[in-house]
Amino acid sequence: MIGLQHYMVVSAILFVMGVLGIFINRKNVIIILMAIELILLSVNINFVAFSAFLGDLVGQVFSMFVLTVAAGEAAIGLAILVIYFRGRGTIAVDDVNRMKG
Amino acid sequence: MIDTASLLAVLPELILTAGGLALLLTAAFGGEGMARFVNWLSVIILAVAGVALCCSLEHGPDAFDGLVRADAFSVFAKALIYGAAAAAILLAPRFFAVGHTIRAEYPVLILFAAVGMGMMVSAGDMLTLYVGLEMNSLASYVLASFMRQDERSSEAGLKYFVLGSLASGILLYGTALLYGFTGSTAFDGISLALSDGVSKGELFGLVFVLAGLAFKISAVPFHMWTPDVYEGAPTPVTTFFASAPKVAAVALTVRVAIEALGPAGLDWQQIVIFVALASIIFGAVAAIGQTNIKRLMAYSSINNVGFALIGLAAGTPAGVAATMSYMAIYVLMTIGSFACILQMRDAEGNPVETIASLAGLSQSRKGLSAAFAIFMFSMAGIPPLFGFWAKFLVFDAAVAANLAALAAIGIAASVIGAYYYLKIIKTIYFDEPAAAYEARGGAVENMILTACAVVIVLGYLLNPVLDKASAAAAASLF
Amino acid sequence: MVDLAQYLPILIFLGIALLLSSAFVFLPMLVGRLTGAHKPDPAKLSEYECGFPAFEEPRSQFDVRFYLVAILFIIFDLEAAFLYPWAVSLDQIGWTGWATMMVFIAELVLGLVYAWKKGALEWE
Amino acid sequence: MTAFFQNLGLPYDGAWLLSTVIGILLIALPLMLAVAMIIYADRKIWAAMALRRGPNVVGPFGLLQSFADGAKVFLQETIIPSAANRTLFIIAPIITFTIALMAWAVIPFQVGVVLANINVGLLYILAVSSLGVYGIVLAGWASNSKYPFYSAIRASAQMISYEVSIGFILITVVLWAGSFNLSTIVESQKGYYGFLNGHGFNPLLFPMAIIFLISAMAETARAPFDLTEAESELVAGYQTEYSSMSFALYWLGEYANVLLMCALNAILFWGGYLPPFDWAPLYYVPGILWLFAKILFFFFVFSWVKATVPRYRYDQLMRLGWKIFLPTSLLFVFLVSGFLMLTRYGGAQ
Amino acid sequence: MDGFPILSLMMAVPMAGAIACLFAGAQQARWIALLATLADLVLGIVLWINFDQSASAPQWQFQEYAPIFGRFAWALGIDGIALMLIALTVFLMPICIGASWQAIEKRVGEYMAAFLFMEVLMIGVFTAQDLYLFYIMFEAGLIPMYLIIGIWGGADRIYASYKFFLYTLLGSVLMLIAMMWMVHEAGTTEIPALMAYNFDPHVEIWLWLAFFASFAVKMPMWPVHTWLPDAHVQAPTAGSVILAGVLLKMGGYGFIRFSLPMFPEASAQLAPLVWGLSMVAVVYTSLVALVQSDMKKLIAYSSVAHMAIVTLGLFAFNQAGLEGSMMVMLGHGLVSGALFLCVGVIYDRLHTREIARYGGLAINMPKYAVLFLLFTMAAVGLPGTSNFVGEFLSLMGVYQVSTWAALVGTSGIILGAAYMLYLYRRICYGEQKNADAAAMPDLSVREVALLAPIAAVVLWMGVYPESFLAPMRPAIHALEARLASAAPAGDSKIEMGAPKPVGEGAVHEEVAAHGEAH
Repeated sequence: MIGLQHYMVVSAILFVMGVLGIFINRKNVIIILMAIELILLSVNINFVAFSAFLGDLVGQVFSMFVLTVAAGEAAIGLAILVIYFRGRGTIAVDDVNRMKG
Repeated sequence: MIDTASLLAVLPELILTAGGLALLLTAAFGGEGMARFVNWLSVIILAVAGVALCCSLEHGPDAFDGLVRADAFSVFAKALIYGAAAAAILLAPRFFAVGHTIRAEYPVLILFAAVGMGMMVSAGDMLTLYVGLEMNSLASYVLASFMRQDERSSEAGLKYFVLGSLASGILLYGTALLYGFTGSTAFDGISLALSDGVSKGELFGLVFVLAGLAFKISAVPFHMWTPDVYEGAPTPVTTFFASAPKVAAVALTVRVAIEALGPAGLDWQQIVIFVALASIIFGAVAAIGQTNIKRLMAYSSINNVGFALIGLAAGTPAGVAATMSYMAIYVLMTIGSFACILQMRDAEGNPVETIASLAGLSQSRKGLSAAFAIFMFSMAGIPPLFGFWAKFLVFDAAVAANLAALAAIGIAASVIGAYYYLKIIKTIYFDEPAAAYEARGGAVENMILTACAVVIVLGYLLNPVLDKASAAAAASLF
Repeated sequence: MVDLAQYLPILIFLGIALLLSSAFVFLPMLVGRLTGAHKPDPAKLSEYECGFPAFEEPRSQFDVRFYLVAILFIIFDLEAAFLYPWAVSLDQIGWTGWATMMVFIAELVLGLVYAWKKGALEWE
Repeated sequence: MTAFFQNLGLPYDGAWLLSTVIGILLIALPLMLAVAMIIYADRKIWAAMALRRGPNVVGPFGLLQSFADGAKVFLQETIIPSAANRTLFIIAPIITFTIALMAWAVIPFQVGVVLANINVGLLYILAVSSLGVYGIVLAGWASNSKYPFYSAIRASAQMISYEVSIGFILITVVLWAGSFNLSTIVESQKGYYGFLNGHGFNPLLFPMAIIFLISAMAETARAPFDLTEAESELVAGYQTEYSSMSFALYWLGEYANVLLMCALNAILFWGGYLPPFDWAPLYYVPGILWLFAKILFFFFVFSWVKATVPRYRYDQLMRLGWKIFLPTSLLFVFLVSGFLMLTRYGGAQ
Repeated sequence: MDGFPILSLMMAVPMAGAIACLFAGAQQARWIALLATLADLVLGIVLWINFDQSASAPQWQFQEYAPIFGRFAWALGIDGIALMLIALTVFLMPICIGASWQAIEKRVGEYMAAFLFMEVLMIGVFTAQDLYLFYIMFEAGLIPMYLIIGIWGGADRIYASYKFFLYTLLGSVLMLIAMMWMVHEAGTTEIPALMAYNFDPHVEIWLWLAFFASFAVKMPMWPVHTWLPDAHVQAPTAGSVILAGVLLKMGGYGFIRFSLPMFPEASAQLAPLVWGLSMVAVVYTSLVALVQSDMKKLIAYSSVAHMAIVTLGLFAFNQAGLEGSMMVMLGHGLVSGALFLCVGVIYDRLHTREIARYGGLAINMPKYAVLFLLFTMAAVGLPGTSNFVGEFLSLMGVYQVSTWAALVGTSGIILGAAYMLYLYRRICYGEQKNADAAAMPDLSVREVALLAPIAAVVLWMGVYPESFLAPMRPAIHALEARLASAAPAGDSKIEMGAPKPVGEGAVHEEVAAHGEAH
């Protein structure tokens, strides 16, 4: 039977993948956006799993809010990415370096 | 349940939201011509919301079944936030006028961010915390990239967005773990569950939550976004970032640490101490080599957050009061400093940002230089300026909580910080004039700057009031 | 707790559908090779164009308005996500619940009005 | 059916599995057959409206035309353009077709006859049909060719634009039915004014039914909203680079989706497997026939519109979706919920 | 004088002058500054006259108290020690203003404002009765001094200003932590109360070290003295005067007011450390002074040596040592200030401080040579001058405790004589090898007016030191009584010639004990 641990492990793996996706990825900012979504997804898995195992609805409500905010975040992220692209003509991660110090 | 008392308790947020939406429509229908009008209206709305804080306090402390707290603590923080937000709005038009990028959305976004910050500081539940945090963050991401044509601005927005989202993710992950192991997202519930020992899972959750919060307050080692964002964002936005959200995030951290994680105090105290010292030392050392003043202010803010956290590390009511007082004084200094920075313009009136361009400012702009010097000395914590008192309070709290060693290290590190503030004063006063400077500053900027400078110089007379207010704020957490 | 067994047929369906569609894709390939219909040449394998090689990178920049649509979609689709649970529990949450959701919708309508006024919905 | 196999001596699990698989095949295979037939019907209707004959060579009245076409593409060479992103290029049609099939898992054909009677059936359909965009975008992207790419972008923008208003329309229905379960929704349509079966007869929901019908056309990129393959501009849309059965899968998927939309129209607004009139004798006719009849009727409407209405411009399409349908459906969410609060739930307070 | 806030007034007058100077033109600013400092000098004289020197007088006089700052109060009050240092301050200030009259040409208003602000803070330091108020005044002095060195200083002013600022700041922040601890422990911020409080001996050591860090830098003691030569060399003349004359005394004042009475045990335990450092300083800095080619640097090193004598005397824990140290501080304040003025006089003429560039000035500047000689002699400690009294008393105090230390201290004085006389010889005597130097005019009236009063006071102090010792005596007695329990035994085995206790000694002690209870 699939227990709470399994969900937690999956969630942890996704979370780590997301974080690594942000830091290791040197190619494309879009991938970073996806990595962020991955992190939020892992959080949602946790919330829903805990919610189910605790028999408490709060976790699911929370995950609804997370979903919504994630969408808003994605929208704004995309918008910023678009204006960035229009200015610089590239979305390679290595090129995001106008400022140093 | 939704009842009238709850609604009255969040009256400031309601006013800000309604006002923000109304102004958004005004901006949409009125076009660019309305920008200045909207600017002033939004300041008025902030003022009205500020007045409504009294009403909020009356109907607190709990609203919406504990999801929202309208206690003295939140009122204190909100007063600061609204003030800082108003200043950031007032300082903007003259800056944006240069590039003809003045738009009515700017004050509206700040209003929405203020709503988010209000929710943050009066959160009584991880859910409200998260929603408030994101509301503030989303508005902030847009603000950072507000000058669309400017490459640095959009890059700042992008960086802020990516790392801010990562921070939210980490915070959320911690929240989820805390929820799983304590069975609650309410601060009370978490606190209750933690009071009979801290399990490993809870500890993990706690660490993640604190890491996420550290991101938001830009404390070392989660500070890396700050310099780039501060440098790239338009200067009025940087003013805003350095003041209001800082207060909100610090207040939020304090509330979470005390209200939700209070029973695990011994566990987080070490983390907070480490983060505080690291921030102080790193912020000071990294600031030394900077040539861009906004970047310097970024490191300065990292440094200052470290000091503010020392109050939290004490974990006592006095410590919390000190942290809040620190933030109040810090906001004054920051806004004053940025009011000065916003006046840094070459002879053609274009904004300049290098520290070198300040050279010999004292010979052409006496008043501005004096104000600049006052803020810098104050930031460095040199008495008799008010900035000293801020540091004094947090270290005093630390000493009272038997953290004298921490206080000693922290205060010794503050001397490193003094070095780069001195560098600015040196450039202004000791160096020979380099380039011509714009002859006069804006009236609004001068007004804000003068007001801040007067308070910084005469601040000690406010001590009784400040002490009382921050003590009341702190008392409401314990 | 929802009985996940209800969803088992869907899982099986997914398997069968995948099998079926994969078969549809891969079988003709096999058949093509067997019958000798499989005779690729460079011209055949080049991308479709009007008789001459493409001038530009096919995945070149496209109109930013598509992004706008995407962003608006995300927002409104999520609004709907909140409406679903609300719609089925309207009998329990009373006027307060109804009014709350109406305020929420009103705020989003304001957003729509703003986007409309700002020209985000204009295609020309 | 499980019981039947159990009687044959199978253990419960095995019996259940077998019956489920058979159920699935009973949906999937006739569906494919139906798709083949309605492609033929589509062409026939279209031809009739244009006073042409349509397919009439293969088989009696050209009935086997679709099968002949199928056989042809099956034997064709599969071309994968050298510039294409190979894996994605192959996966894209698989996704499209799989998804087109899967939505049918929750459609109730008759009282109690549904493969998976889940309580969020409508949400399931919404979710699965949203995934349809992937197949198209991947096709456009993987082709690495100009026309498919533009078409895919256009198609996805179009689909998501109409999905928004569809979402709100569904909410009005859900509000009225108080459930996401499609069977419950169907049952809730009984007895309007004592003798009519169908939300469409409700004055508050009738406009929604119309908008849903139009949105369904846009969602499936049927004429007059077939801008994704506007031949004069985009050749054959996102399928330009496809050939052989991969190409056919898009066609199959598209028509399966059209049928699904027709079925949804019938189920959500016009009583599904219920007879149109709440009159006892009509219930002797099996529900599945009522449903099929309704589906066929709506398919006829689809073909009719395709044959008679000129194609929209892209800006008109977007304007219709965002500026007319979205506000209208939002307004109706307000009206319907308000009306229900006043009449049905208001007293509960 | 009862109830009249003369101390606040003494701070308000220069404060008002400072603000006025900021907005005034150059010439106006000079006059405003001069008038303000003279007014303060008059107030200082009034203060001294009204100071109750009788045996039965309370230790703390002119007390003012206004709890307007929340955690701490505007609490002022003076004893004899503070009175003397205030007198020194108000006396030197008009002279500083006069010395800058022509030397400063750019940003005169700001310069004068900085000096007047400085005066406010110096008076504040010596009058503060509240621990935190003291700290604020003590630290705030950094700001005007930093600006004075940095804006109006010499070529290498920026480095010097940084060094001055950061050294002193680092020293004093640790003291702040100690102060916080003390306040939490004792529950009061009032200095008189804290002076009577007995801290836990284990903690006392740490507190003492924290205070030591601050005062040792300020003093400055070897090896943290290195900021001083730089600061002196780069500062404008008046800046050097005020630095040597008053600011350095803050360190000594700190030892007397805080380290010794608040932590007597720790002071006794760590006295060997102080002594060791002081003995090294006396010899080492004197030797360094001997080889300087820069006049200001030479005098700066001599200051370090003199301050080492002060610390030696302070940590002798007896009346002679304490009184001597105070006298050295006062004397050195006057003399080193005067010496810097003398350097300033010729620097204004030739714009160099290279000793080698001068010579034979006695020929063309006889008045200058006379005054310079007087101050040189005073610096050497010739009997009849101020420094003799102080050095003699403090070495006597030291001798009671350690003959070896006295020996080293005395050798320092001999070395002092060497480098001062060597300096004087090189500048005033010998042949006039440099035409520019030979062409320099003698002292102007203004310069005479600056130097003459100092000369008068130096002589007065040397001839009749009792007028300076008398006001301080009750405070010194009280301090000695406080230290009595911790005082070291001493190795000098004095049988005869021990300083005869002043007639009313016993009464003094009683009064002092009584005074402490305040």
